[in-house]
Amino acid sequence: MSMLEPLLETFQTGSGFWNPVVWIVVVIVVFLITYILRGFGNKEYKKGTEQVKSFLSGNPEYEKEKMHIKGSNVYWGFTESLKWFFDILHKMHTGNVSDYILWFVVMMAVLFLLVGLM
Amino acid sequence: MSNRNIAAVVFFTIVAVFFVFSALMMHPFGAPDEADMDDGIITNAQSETGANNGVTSVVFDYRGFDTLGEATILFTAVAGVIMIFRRLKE
Amino acid sequence: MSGMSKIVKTISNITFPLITIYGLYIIAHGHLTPGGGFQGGAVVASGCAMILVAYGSVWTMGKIKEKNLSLLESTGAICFILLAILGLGFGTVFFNNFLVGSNFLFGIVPATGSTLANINTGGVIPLMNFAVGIKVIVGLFAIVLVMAYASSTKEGKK
Amino acid sequence: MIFNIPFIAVAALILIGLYAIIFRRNLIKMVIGITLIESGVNLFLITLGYREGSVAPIFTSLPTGTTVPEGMAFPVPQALTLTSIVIGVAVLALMLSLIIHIYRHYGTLDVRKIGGGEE
Amino acid sequence: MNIVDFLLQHSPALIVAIPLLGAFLTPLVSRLNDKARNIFVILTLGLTTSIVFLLASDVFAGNIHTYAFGSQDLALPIVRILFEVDAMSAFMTIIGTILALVSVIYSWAFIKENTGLDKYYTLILLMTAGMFGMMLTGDMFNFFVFLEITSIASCALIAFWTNKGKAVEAGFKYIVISTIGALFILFAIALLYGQYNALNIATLASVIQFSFLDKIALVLLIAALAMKAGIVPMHMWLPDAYGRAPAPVTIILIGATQASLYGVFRVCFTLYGNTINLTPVSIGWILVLLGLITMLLGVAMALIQSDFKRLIAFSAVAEIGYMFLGVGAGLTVLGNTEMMAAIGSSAMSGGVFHIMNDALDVGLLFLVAGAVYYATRETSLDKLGGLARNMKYTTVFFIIGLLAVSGMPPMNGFASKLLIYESTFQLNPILSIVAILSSIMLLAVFVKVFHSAFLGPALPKFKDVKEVPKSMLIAMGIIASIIIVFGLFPELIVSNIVEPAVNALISYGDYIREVIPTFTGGM
Repeated sequence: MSMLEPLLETFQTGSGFWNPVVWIVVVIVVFLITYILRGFGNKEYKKGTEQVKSFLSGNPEYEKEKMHIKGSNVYWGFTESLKWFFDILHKMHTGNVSDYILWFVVMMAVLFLLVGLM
Repeated sequence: MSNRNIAAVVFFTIVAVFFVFSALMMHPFGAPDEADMDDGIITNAQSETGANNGVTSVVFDYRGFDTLGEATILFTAVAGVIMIFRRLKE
Repeated sequence: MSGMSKIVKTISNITFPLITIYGLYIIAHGHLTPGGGFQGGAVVASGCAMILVAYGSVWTMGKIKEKNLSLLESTGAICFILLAILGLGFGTVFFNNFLVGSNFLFGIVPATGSTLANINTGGVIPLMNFAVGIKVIVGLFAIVLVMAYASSTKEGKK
Repeated sequence: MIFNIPFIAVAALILIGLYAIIFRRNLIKMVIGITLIESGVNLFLITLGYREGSVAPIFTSLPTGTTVPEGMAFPVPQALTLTSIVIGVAVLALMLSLIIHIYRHYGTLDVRKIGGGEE
Repeated sequence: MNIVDFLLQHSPALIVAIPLLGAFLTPLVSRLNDKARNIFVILTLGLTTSIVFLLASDVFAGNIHTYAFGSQDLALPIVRILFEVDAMSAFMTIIGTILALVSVIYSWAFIKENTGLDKYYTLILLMTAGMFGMMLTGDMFNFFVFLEITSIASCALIAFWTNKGKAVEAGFKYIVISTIGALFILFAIALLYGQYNALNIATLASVIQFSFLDKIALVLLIAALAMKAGIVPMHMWLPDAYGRAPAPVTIILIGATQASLYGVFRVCFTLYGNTINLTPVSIGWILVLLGLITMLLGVAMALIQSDFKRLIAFSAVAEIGYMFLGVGAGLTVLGNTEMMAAIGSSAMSGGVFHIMNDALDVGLLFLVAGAVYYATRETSLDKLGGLARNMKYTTVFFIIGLLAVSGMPPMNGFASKLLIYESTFQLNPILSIVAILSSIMLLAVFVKVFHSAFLGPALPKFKDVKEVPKSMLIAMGIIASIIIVFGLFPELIVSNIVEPAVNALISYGDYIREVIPTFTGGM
């Protein structure tokens, strides 16, 4: 046990603490409680009936390719609402080497003005 | 003249001003302020390394590890060029 | 790139040995006169590049494969780093000039101040000069050869 | 300050190189700009090593009346310059071979035409 | 003398010399056959790793190693090249060696059906040696030389797949960026040399005056090294390079980037440690602001990427912001003892701990992306889908990396980010708010990847996708196990490895006094 002592120490972060082992124990306990509660319910699900089929509000089911949401469609609303911001970012990222060097020069100039003049 | 070039000219000018100022603030040409390291090298080069050429004694003895790195850089460049022009599997 | 006219080939045949001897002289006297492994190696490599330009890269590639060149170059590099490690073995630390003082090989310590040139000085420095010389000759020539051959052949062009 | 003409030349070389990199569109010209910056830095190193009326730090039959060490130029900056020259050669070889490949793939050397479509 | 003491005494040089010798020997060894070459490379790096851990175990015990090349005496003025290893260097070296070893193990199967493999492994070893040299050296010009070695080897490796135009172009961008950065670093070194006639970091730090030229040199060093470290707005080379390079190369590139980051910290804390806070505009606050911008823009760009590896690369940019935030917050209070004890030390231990966590997490994600590419020859998230059915182990590793990189408990990312949040909150609440926000967005980004690449219906075109070969699974498993161990026992790691590194950065006086015994100052 003395060898395990340092492993179980609580991680003091200066103004708070964090102990992963205790955290994992708590998570397991909560999971068990939920599982027990889940056991109280009675089972309604039957195989081989209409319940199994997916119900798209009466529409026919598409094939696999169409059903899968593509990567660039995820968060569509978020990117659409912040379009102005992302347009600026797109304008920033020209895949042009001399623009990269220009950003470096801009950085140097700003730092010169901030540090050199003082 | 596009926006990009106008901004580029502005910031480039700032950098240029600072570079020229730092060139003016350097010690006068030919009169360095500090010389202790190089004087020590020049004084001890012959007795320590046995080479009459001070530069070679610095290159291969005092800063020999830099020379190893430099040879390594040449090796790296050769390896990189040969690898870039290798015959790809069809 | 194909070979050049016969005049160029003849002239480069005549001048190539002279350039090589001059470069080897610079390498060998690196610890006494201005110069050293890199400078002399660059001179010899420029002579090899002249041969390459005169005879064309395809002909040269037929004579020398770049695989052998890279092997020779890694041999030079291994010699250099082994000299450094021998400093650890015979002396105290890496890059220790363990030959100075031992009057064995290049081991004579010259008198301080203005002295006459004595080739038998410098410790490991002349050996390192030779190793670096081989490395630079082969390395620069390999770079020039491979780039010339690649830009002369049509393979890969869109 | 008339004594600092070499340092001003260094600054001018570096700035010309930066200008070529930022405003030129041909890849070869950008590489030329990089080599200009590099030669500016090498010139700076060499000028740092100079002492008024000094000779090269080589003891083989010195000119008479040379004071050691005050009468000799710094050896270290020359060694550093040698290193940085060799480094420049290596970088130049690699950049040019990459440019050959870029030309094979894109058929152009215009910096705006390659690397489009990087979001 | 016994062999361990001998190795320990010469370890700073051996750590660089062994990979170099291995790199020079690789063309000869690869004449035999491929298996012999792979085993030789792995053995070389394994030997290096053991020496690194030997050195680190001694350095973390509290003594600084110095190694002078050519002669043992440290007569002033320092004319020889000096290696100086304190806890921060040892910490970075551990990261580098883990990444290099894992990368070589991963390469065995990943890179097998390509030509030019002897040159590939040679360049890998050279890159590793350059990385170690950058981390261990105590000499400014030597740092520049190793920086160039690393850059040249990396750019040749980024352009490894020369049949793809994008890869060659990314390699060209990287070499241009790194060459210009290195040239301005050399210019700054020359400025310092011309003033003080010294190249040794400790010697320079003991005599530095913070004159106008020193400010110019400081700005040049910080700007160039920050560009090499991928700080917004100079980060644009990073997604190209990370995204186009082969996956094993990418995770060594992470190590090279963090070596430049280490250069920034070394310059700010050690070289200018005495005088950094004499400016009215605090350098620390500049670093903190750069870190905030880096976090926000990196994660925002990652959100809209549709290419797997570019997305991870942008999140790597965001991760670098955390390190700048943590260490910059420490730099703002450098020299102020009670503030440092209250805020700075924990913030810096968060930032320094996050260096290692970022290397592990992002490295694991890149390895997973490489595995997906190996199995499906596809990196676009619009075409991937339903891979969790065929690639179970890879999916598990991706989940571990996802939780770790987005700072979810109980992974290691959470511990370091918690340190950063709490300490920067006392400095200024906005800092920690932005940090938490970008961490949440990182989770969103990787949930998107998880959904679109691994979940979803089984696509017909990926019907016969197999699990990746063993060596790649082993490589991913090593990093994943390290992540879990670090996550479960953070106190152990922080108190044994991170705290010494942070103290080495804070108490720069010891670093200088190791070489200049008469130096007074520092904590």
